[in-house]
Amino acid sequence: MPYDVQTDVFEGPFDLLLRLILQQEVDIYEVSLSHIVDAYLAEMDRIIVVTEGESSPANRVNLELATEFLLIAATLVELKTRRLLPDEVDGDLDDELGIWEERDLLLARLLECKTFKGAAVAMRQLAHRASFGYPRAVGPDEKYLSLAPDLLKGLSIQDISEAFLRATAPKPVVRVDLGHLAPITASVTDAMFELIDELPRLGKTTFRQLTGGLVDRIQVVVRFLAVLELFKQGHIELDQPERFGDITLVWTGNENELLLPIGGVSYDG
Amino acid sequence: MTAEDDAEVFQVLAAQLENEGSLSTPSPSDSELHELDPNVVPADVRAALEAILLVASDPVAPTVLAQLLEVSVETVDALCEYLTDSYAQEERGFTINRVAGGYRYQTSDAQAPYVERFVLEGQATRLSAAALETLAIVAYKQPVSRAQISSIRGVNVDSVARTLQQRGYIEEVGRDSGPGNAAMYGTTTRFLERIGLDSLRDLPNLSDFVPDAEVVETLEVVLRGASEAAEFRDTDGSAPDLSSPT
Amino acid sequence: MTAEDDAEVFQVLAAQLENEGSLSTPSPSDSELHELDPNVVPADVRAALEAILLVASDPVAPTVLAQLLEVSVETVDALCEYLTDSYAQEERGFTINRVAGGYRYQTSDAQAPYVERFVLEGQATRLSAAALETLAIVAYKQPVSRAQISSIRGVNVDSVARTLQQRGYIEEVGRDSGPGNAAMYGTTTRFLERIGLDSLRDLPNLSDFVPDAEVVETLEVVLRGASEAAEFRDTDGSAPDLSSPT
Repeated sequence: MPYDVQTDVFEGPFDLLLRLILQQEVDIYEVSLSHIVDAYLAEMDRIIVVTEGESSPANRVNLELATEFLLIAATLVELKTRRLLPDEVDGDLDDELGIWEERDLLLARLLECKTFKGAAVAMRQLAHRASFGYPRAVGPDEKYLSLAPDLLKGLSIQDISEAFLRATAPKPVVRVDLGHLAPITASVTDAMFELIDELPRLGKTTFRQLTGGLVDRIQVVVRFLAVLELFKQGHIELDQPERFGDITLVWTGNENELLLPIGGVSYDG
Repeated sequence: MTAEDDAEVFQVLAAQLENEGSLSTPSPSDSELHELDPNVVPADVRAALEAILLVASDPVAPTVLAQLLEVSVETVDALCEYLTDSYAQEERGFTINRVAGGYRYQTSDAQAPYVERFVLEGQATRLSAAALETLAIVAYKQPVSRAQISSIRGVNVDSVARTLQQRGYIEEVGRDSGPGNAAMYGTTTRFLERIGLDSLRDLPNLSDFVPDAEVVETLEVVLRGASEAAEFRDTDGSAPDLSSPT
Repeated sequence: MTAEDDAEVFQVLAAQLENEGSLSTPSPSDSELHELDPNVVPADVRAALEAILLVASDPVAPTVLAQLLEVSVETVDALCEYLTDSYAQEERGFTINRVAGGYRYQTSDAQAPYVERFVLEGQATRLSAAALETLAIVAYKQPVSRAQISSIRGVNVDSVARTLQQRGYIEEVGRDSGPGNAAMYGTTTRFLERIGLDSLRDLPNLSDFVPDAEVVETLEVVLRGASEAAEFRDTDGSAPDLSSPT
């Protein structure tokens, strides 16, 4: 059965972020990192409380929300800490621009999110107003029934069987789609765990060596994505001295650290 | 409309008033000349009766109406009679009829030609793909609830099922004994007649049905690509959600 | 009440009718008195319209009504408006509403409490905040993929999209031509009926919901805030205290 994700607290990390920011109706000097972190942690506690009281589907969803929310929280904290670090950014204009870009992107997303929140409120009002009028959907009296065009005209018993098979059979388009997507999505995570298992022992290696034994191109692609993800999370160093040359990987992370293998990666079409 | 017409209407009303004493409107500010005695039946009860009958797909028993409106069965009967009279007087396109132990709205006989034209020309003449699939599911899985059909088809089937029911191809054959007492549907004899079957047993056995090459190929692709997805489907009957790698 | 009283009422009405050409004031009203000009629209056309709408199970497009009644679309519109007004004046339990591209009978708002008691199934389930936001995004941005909706809402929307599809408010309207051939979603007629709009053009302007300058500024300030705060602290010479304002 379908279920609706709904907690009293919030409907998503953007909600929370928006609310936290907009509640800070103070001058900018009072905006403190620790306040935001504290507020986030308080919300986390509340999520966990909600989770404990719920049945399993809600559990999963709350975990999803919590994870996404962590991502936003991390983004914000990252933004702020990087700005607080003394002068390191001065040297690198690219980094500086990167931060600006990141911030503008976040701002744009927050504004878009807020816009649709407003539209949703208007939609609720419309739906509420419309909910008082119950439509008549009774149709003609039975005496007119014989007049109605026979909708089954020209249909055979076979048509009915085929329609039943169509209705109950897997929907071809969707299935083919997922068939292609499933190995990719499942394997990036797997590939990351394989690499986390393998890399600390190897210390330094090349991408060619890592993929030497692989047959399917898709497996190579998946490994490559896993490598990028590990790089993004700061567990490995990458170097490619010349174009199309070997890519060297150096493990710099701590294998005891628990990784979040998704890091916002979604390959959903 | 002219003042003369109004005068005529008034003459009728005045005559009725004298003869029957039923126009008990106490003052000109009252909104209705044809009102039941407002001391007995408030206007909103009359409106509520109209509203309930409007949405009812089957005749509503006077006892049910009496309960909903919190008035006596006699009042319900009087109210329906009053409404029928007033609709006739106002030359409305509809009337309230007492059939099969209950009241329901029906089109007035005078409008039959228009209704016939609408039934003939104003509606779809072919079953939509969605309706055909729904009909097929009812045929093979009856008795089956709308929720069950929805879960097979993955979309809401309420309006499609309503159309099929109105056209007399499916009907309510019982109620689910579980919570909610969902209506269970089956196909009608009309369906059997129109499709040319003697009985439901004559529906082709699906295991005999050999899918054509295209279907087989599609299935193969599917089975190769998403064997895990198939497991998932089996457990909850819905499309697999593989969009995020968690 | 006597016939003399009625006669008096009639005199008032007749005078008003002559002076103003219509009986629009909340004066003693008889439905027969408020009639469209019978030379323009015969009473039987009005009744025919009522009859057709009564048997229709979905909103009927004005063009279809015009064709069946052999009048112009404008006349159909005027007639429906007139009927809506007169039903309201007569405090009927029903009204004619324009929704999802056509006209339909529905119960009047005031009767909702009674109808709710009667209608057990088919009641519109409340839409969650998540569902409404997703619906809003689909309504304004259609065709739109689930990934696009997710990116706006900042959360995975797969389950809520599936629910909306099951309820028949959104549907797949095509496939993205890009890699992955993502399903693209749009809203349905059922959605329009649910929110009581005639067409998507009647949605409020999205620009009405763009946060005002004050909000934008607050957001900007907060996102930028830390750096300026840091500068401020630097000039202050003291160690940055992150937990309280300087």
